[in-house]
Amino acid sequence: MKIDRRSRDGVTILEPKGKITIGVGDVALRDAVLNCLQEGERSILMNLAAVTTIDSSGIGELVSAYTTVSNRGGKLKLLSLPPKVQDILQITQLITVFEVYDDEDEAVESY
Amino acid sequence: MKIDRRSRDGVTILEPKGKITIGVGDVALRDAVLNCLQEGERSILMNLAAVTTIDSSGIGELVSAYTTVSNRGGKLKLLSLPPKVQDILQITQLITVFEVYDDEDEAVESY
Amino acid sequence: MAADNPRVHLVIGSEYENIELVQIVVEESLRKLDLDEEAAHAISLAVREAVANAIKHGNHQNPEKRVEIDFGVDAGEVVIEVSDQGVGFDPLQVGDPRMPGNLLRPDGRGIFFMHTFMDDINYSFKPEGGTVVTLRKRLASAPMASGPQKENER
Amino acid sequence: MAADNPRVHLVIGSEYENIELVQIVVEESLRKLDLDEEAAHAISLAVREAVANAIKHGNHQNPEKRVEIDFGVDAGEVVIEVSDQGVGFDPLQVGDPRMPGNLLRPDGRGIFFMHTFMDDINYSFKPEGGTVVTLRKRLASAPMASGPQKENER
Ligand SMILES: Nc1ncnc2c1ncn2[C@@H]1O[C@H](COP(=O)(O)OP(=O)(O)O)[C@@H](O)[C@H]1O
Ligand SMILES: Nc1ncnc2c1ncn2[C@@H]1O[C@H](COP(=O)(O)OP(=O)(O)O)[C@@H](O)[C@H]1O
Repeated sequence: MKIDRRSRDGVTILEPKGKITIGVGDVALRDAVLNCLQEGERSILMNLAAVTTIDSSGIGELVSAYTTVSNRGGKLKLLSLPPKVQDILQITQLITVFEVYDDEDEAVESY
Repeated sequence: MKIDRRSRDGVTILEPKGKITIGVGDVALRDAVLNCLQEGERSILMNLAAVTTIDSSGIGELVSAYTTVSNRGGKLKLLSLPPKVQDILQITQLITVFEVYDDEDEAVESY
Repeated sequence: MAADNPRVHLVIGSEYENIELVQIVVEESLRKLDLDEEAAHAISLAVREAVANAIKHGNHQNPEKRVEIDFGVDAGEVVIEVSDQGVGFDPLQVGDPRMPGNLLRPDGRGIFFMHTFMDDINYSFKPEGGTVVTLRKRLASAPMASGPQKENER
Repeated sequence: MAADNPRVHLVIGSEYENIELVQIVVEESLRKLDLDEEAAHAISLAVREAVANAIKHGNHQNPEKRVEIDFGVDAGEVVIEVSDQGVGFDPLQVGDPRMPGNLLRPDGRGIFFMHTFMDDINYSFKPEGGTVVTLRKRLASAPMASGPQKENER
């Protein structure tokens, strides 16, 4: 697991690559989001395009990240869900919680 | 395991790809050589460039093929040994048994 | 246990990194069964959850404690058993993670994943302690459990 | 058995195709140890030979009979045990495949491969029948067996 980070028009875009799973990816994801918050970022866009596997812990981390960012007055949104991640968010009904975009421009403008 | 076969100036070139190991590659190799002999071919060049793993059964099949072809008045020679196969032929002292070439032109002309 | 094919059995210490090992064994074992990619991924994810629970809740990540994974095909079903050395729990106490009160919880989706991705999951508890979860999925080509089962001969 | 790390244990039926499964478990387990590619390949080949012998000579390819592979790191050595349910044999009767009379034989190179690729191999035989071959290879960074072994504390 590796998480790239870049900024665009005041939005921090996080791009995890690989597996977001228990013991590895989940911790990295949490750290990345906490770092953003500590640096004062409040508009966070998580691009999931390069995520190959996500387990229930990974999904749990996404939810935690969402609530943590919201509690600090920010907004975590999702970009480019791979079909398997999309399915899982559907099944868990978390799709109703997250704001999801397919297009980065659109996502960035939405903040 | 997959074995390509082609002819050049009366020499049959066999090109096994992948693993020559017990239960899989070893049998395929034996069949390929027996087919050549049945069709009357006596000059057989085994190009090992694309062999990724060879075990003691695979080495045994090479030796069997060598003796079978010799007994029918033919000649089995080897071409393009990957370093790991080279090492194993060295260690087993079979390198003294086989005629080995690095260059296909040279190998074909040698028959 | 009745089995058409010999089973594969794997024992690991209770460390999350060993989940990858289980994963590749399951994936390699499934490869021979000619399942479609989606079914294979579903099984693989369910096993991941079962092993994660065994490591986390069963064995509390004590690397000395063992998680055992038993993999086989039985009467046209993939059957995987995951067992730990924990004290067990009451599966009836586990809530539905889709309930409004649970939706934003960071945990509580593992067993739900197993249910979703498999045809059947079953918990049992060893007398000496330890949870066993049995995961089943029918091979697409296999008849339903109630139908004629020509493979089911012993 | 004394071990620095928890061991991985794998049980398979006696079919050659299961050698691939053993292979990937060994390779995944080695990956964590940061061995160089050559050492990893050597171990992997030696295990392949041990398992092939267990399936062929030990269990006569009876898929009901089990081959067990135990993998671990012990005092700076990779230690792999492969056991079968056969009747054993006398390792002293096995000749050197490099002898002129053996050089053109199609078989008899498996144990020689294990010797060549590992630092040490040892045969033992279970009282109830069955061969156990123990393969050892020192990790490059580890001290020799006779040197100070700070990891070897128990
Ligand atoms: N193998 C196990 N041993 C003991 N308790 C378990 C086991 N598996 C699950 N549980 C219990 O069931 C609860 C729900 O599990 P699960 O749905 O996987 O969600 P999570 O693991 O995120 O809590 C766990 O919190 C735990 O209390
Ligand atoms: N696990 C085993 N059980 C019984 N006999 C064995 C076992 N391993 C090796 N042997 C005996 O030792 C001989 C030499 O083995 P090996 O060097 O691996 O060569 P090969 O397997 O090609 O014969 C075998 O032919 C067999 O008789």
